[in-house]
Amino acid sequence: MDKKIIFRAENMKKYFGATHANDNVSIALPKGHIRGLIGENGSGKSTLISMIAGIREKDSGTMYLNGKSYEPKNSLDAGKNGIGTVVQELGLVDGLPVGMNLFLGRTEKFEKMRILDINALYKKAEAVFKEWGFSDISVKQLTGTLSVEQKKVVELVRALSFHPDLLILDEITQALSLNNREKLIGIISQLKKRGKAILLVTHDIEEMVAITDVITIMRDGKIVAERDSDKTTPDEIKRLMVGRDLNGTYYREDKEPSYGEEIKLSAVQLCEEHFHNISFELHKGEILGICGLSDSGIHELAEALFAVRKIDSGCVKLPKKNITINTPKQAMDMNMGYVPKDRDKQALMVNDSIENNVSLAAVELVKEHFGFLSPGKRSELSGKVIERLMIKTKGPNQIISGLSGGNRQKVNLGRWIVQNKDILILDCPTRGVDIGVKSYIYEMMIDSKKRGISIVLISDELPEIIGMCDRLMIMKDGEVVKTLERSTGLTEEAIIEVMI
Amino acid sequence: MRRKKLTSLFAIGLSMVMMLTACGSSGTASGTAGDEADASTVQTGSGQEETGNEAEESDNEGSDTTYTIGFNNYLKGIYSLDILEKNFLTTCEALGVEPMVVNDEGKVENCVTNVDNMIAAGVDGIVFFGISDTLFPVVAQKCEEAGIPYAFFDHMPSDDILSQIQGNENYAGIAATVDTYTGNNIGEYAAEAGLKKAIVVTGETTDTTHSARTNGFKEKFEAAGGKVLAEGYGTVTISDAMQRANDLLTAHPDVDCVYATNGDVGVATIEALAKHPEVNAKLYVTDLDPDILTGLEEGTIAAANGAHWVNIDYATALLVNKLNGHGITNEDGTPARLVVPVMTLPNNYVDLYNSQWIEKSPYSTEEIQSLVGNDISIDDFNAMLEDYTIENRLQAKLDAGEITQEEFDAAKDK
Amino acid sequence: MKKNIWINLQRIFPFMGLIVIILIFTIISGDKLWTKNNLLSIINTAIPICLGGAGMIFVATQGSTDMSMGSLLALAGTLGGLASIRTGLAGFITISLLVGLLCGIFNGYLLAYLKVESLMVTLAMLIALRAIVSFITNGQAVFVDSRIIGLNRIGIKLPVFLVLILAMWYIFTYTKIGFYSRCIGENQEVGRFSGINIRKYKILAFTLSGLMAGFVSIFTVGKIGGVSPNMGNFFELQVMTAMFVGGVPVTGGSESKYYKMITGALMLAFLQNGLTISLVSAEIAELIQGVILLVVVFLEIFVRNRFIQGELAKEV
Amino acid sequence: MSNRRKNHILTALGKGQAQVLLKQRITTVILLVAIYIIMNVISQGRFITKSNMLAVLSNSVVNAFVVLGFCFIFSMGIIDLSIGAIMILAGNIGGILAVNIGLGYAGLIIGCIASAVVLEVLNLKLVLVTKIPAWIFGLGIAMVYEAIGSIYNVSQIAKGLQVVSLQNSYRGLGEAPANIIVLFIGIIAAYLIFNHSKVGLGLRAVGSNKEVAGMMGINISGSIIQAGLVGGIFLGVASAVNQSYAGRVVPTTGLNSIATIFIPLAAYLLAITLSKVFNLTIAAAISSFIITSIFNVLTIMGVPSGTWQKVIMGASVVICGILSKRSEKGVVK
Repeated sequence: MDKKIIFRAENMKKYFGATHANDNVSIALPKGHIRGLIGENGSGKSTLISMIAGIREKDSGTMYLNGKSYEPKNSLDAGKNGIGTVVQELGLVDGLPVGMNLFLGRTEKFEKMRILDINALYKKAEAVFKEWGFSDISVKQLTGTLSVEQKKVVELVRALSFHPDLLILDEITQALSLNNREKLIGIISQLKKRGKAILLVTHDIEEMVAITDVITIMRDGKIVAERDSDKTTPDEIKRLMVGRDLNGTYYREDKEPSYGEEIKLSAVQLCEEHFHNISFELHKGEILGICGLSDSGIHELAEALFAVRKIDSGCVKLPKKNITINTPKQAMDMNMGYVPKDRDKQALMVNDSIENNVSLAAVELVKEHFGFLSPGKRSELSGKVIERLMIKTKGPNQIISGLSGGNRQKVNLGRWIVQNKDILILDCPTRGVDIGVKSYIYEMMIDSKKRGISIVLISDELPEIIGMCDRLMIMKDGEVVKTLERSTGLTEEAIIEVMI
Repeated sequence: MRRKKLTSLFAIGLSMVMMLTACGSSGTASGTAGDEADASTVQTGSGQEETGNEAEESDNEGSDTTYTIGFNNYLKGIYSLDILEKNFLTTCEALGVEPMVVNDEGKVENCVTNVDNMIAAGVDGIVFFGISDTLFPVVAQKCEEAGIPYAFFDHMPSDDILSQIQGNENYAGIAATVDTYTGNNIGEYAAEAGLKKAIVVTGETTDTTHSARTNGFKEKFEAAGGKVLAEGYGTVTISDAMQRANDLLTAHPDVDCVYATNGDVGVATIEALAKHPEVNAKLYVTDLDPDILTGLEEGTIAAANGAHWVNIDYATALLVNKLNGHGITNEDGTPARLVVPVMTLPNNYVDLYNSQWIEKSPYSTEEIQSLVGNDISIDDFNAMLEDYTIENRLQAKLDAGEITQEEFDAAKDK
Repeated sequence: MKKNIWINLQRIFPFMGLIVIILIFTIISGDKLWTKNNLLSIINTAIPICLGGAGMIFVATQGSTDMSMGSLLALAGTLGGLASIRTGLAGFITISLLVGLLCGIFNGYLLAYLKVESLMVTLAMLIALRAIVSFITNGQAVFVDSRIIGLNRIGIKLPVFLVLILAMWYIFTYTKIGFYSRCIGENQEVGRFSGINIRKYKILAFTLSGLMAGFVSIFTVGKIGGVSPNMGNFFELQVMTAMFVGGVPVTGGSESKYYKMITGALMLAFLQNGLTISLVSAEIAELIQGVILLVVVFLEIFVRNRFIQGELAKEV
Repeated sequence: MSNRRKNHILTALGKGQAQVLLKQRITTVILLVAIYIIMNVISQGRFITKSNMLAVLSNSVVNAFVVLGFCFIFSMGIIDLSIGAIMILAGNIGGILAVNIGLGYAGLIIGCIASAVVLEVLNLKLVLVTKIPAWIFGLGIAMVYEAIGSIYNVSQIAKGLQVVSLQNSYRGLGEAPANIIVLFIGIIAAYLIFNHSKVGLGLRAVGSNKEVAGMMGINISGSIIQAGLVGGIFLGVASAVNQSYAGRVVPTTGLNSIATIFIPLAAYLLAITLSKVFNLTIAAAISSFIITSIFNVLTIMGVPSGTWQKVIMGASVVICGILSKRSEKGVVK
């Protein structure tokens, strides 16, 4: 490594209680280098990043930036030192306009005698957005009114506005539309040319292999390997991450559609702001995939199927029982289950116990006479979930926030699985979970299918859709543009072409 | 880090100081509590009501035993109620009894709870202020059950209620002002002055004192051919009352009479009137507190009345007599019912009133003591009540050497 | 061995404040605290707070605020009292409860359907309902039947109280209503995605709160011997103090436990009674009450953060 | 909807935001003016007169300052219920300095502001250090402050006196035009601090999202203390004006001081709903004026005070709440 090292961390250690989140981690990033950092959930990569970004304090270890000792006090300090970060933990202040968010904590240059020159601030902010090619966001707009993607863009621009020597991006690409993703990749290569370093985290292994120069793989708080991106394969990286061989693929092995004749659920002419005239039928034992870009209306459709979202016209029917689903409660009573997209904000009470979270989805199941929610049944049921999905926990009273992302998702999914629901609506069930859990979730899906359970799988991950579904519907701008049957001929390229 | 430590030290220090103040005062309180315990054991030792009287009489013989008398302040921070408390404390000192004061914090429920608490704390008797008529039978019953004597002060319930209580064994009597009379008094006074259109600035609708005064005023004023154009109810804080008076004066600029039903409201009304030069009205106020006296002196108030809250002196005396086994009764044999007259203060006596009523106590220790004894009857009380006029009280003060003849004469001639 | 101490300490920990207060007053007040009369007095103080708390905890656990309880109590009592003049005891109870119920539903409706913030709605109700009471009573007290006053006798009150408090405990701890309320307080969005009819349960919480205000009004009318326009003044603040001191979080959620509310109510009752019977002068009593409340809450938080959580974390 | 289209609309919204806001402002103002004119007609022209409007404005000054104080303190997510007690104490301390010590206006103003600031900052500091939830802390400390005031009151009563009264001196601050001038200075100061100062930025950032603001390098405790300091100054001014206006402020007990902030609290909540159209600080002044007007116009119209006036006020608050929620779908809390 004869190139000049921009950033170096040595022997980083971090404990959470008894958990060794980072154990003697050392990493060095030279100039003009794009580094990928990958590992399962709980492998310690987020911890490492947050220590570099100044969000968490390290327990021990040393960091050097441009040869000098580097001890960030907070994210702002990191930025001032030349490390810009877009991290999951960090966000934006919803109650402030975009421009103020951009310069929050470093407004000194707009101040005179503690009075802020707001106009100068906005002008500067606008210039910064323009500089990086994101001029379509108004700097005076209240941040709370932005979409998730727009917020990520603001975060990215804020990180870039520090003119960082090291840019850290933690799972940002998933939130971006294809258009902005391309822009981002452009920015990354531009920075590389200018001799900056980039540290990139994503679960999309293919993407990572394509973009980065070197990939560092972490497991159990340690760095287990470093591989040059052009000399490695996604399979090797997967193996290194999990620490064992994953037998080939974890998707379905059959290549033919297979499902029963009976129609379990039919959607008739569903219309809403985000989608129009959606009709389809879901058969017994079928996995129906719905894919599209994030803003194509797929997530809204999922909400509408479970009646969480009010539709303007059309209806969701259960033909056999001749019932129209109007409320989520009715859907639950009719043996439907729903795994929403945002696990921590929509699905789970993160500050509550596993038991309560499981019971929440199964209130009718644990209810006895006089509305008695039997504690015995509740703990039995949650015990079942823990056992069946092999959730790593102290017990049913464990608070969700103490679980890793993968285990949280297991709770989220497991509470429906153990109830033997007829219909499952799964919205991005594998988002943000590591490969181990991912393959486990696929196993559960295949198992459910075998037992005749019908599944609607909503996802923007194409390999997953191709690998799992009997039929798949591709949505674009709120409309179904194409429906395909499962076959060997399905390729990502073909689907992408329709999607965009 | 260091600053943080300093702040926490400061916080701890502060709470320590607070705790110390707290412990200090509770320490003294527990001291008196210990003293009281003796008295209460005597009391509880006497057991049943029948024997209770005998025990009390024997207490009386061994006159060194001090009684503890409970008193409820409905809401600390209201001047008139606080003055009642002050007079109670002076009377207790004069009569050699130990006071126990509770604060009902402006909650009706607490009036009852605190009677329970006082009984539990082992008081020998209770003088009770009933903010609501409904409280009288309830408190009477509680005291009867506990076997302790009780008297009422300041607020006079309806005759109906009183008759329910009068037969009770431990009931010592009542000394109160009738708020309706207070209002009547001003109403008549204003009507005599030839005033025709009035507004009333008053306190909360939920406070019977204020509504009774308002209604009393209205009754007499309208009977004499006047008209009450509006009544301004609301909180009694000066700023709120000022706003209220202001609005009322804007609405009715043609009034010639304004009645403010208590001291603070009166002060506020003076201010409001000053801001409405177009209104030409005479102001009448109930309650003789220092600010009102100033107003009288300056002529911004036409007249003010009040009883200077001496009713508590009488009520306490009634109770102590009862404790001594010598209940004061009316001529018909029922426990004493004393109506404390309202006096209207002409502005020439303001100075002397200030020095003799406000700064000192209206009654001397000897005078209060003269109300307690085995030979005292209702007539003695009534005689003293009849004597409760400005001139007679000042004469008494003169005789006692509290004021000089010159001062008295100067005031008379003003 | 050491582990057990910490676990046991954690178990009695929520009651530590109560124990401390009882100990302080047992020492200061001498033997007066533990006399029969005084205990009855404490029970009498605690009963309305517990009952009010039993209703309000549903609202609090959803993260809302109910400021209107005191005024609502007064209105329920007043209308009930007026009704009782013609219809007697049965009418009194029915009307009181009905008024509580309907006002609760109204509060809930404004909150759930018209999306007005709970603090705003109930603050407006606090002012408006009290004004209506003033209007109805015209500032005067209203007398009621002696049988109604008799309802306040401990022989009747205590069993009714126990039944109610147990029923509410059951509803709060073991039924969907309580469970969903905790969920709404924890994360309303999760609740919506889990099929909870948020509006329904918000209205239900305020309804229960109103209904309990109705029950409290029945005893309050009995306690003060009739209807006084002033009754229930600041009752809501007392109930809130009890709940929050007991450890119910202001933001609601799964940490809202029924026993915390009861503990808080008892703490308040012992504190107020203890200060009075210890013959502390009234203004000092308020000072001490404030300081003790703050110190107790602080110690609870401090000890929990500093010792118990630390020890438990190490144990894992 | 395509991404591009959505972005386009949002951009339009951003650029057109000023116009939309202006339109909303004009509508609101027209609506308010219309209501005032209707009220004036109903009250036969006695409502909108120069002297009456001046009186209403003058009467709303204290509430306006209290609400401005709330804007700084409550916006941090700290609902401090002891503010009523603080104001009573501050007023009395100011009064003592002005009259008993003989420092005059300087004593009154400095005494009020200094004590309000010290007590409020002390509150916030203790909340931060002890981590007691602000609600319960406010209740507890209100008892302490009330008791301190009450001890002073009792000592005065024992001497046959009442708590300090300004009598006829130093009353100018509470009267027009001085109080109205002070009000306008206050509103401008609040506006500048809230929108154009570092304190305001920190306050808004922390009030909206504590965690993120902290990670972005905003000193959270520092911001809270600074906001409390500014809020304390406004509360202090409110106490000074009130003391000068009323002459005497009597300490109360049993948490009755909390009742004194109910009306300003209603005005504050109203201001929050209006803040979608106006800047929060301006909205604070407007809503205090509206609430004062309600009582004024109802009195003029002969609506019984204490009963129906309060019912109507309660109803107006709720209706304003409903209207503001109808105009915007997003729920703030």
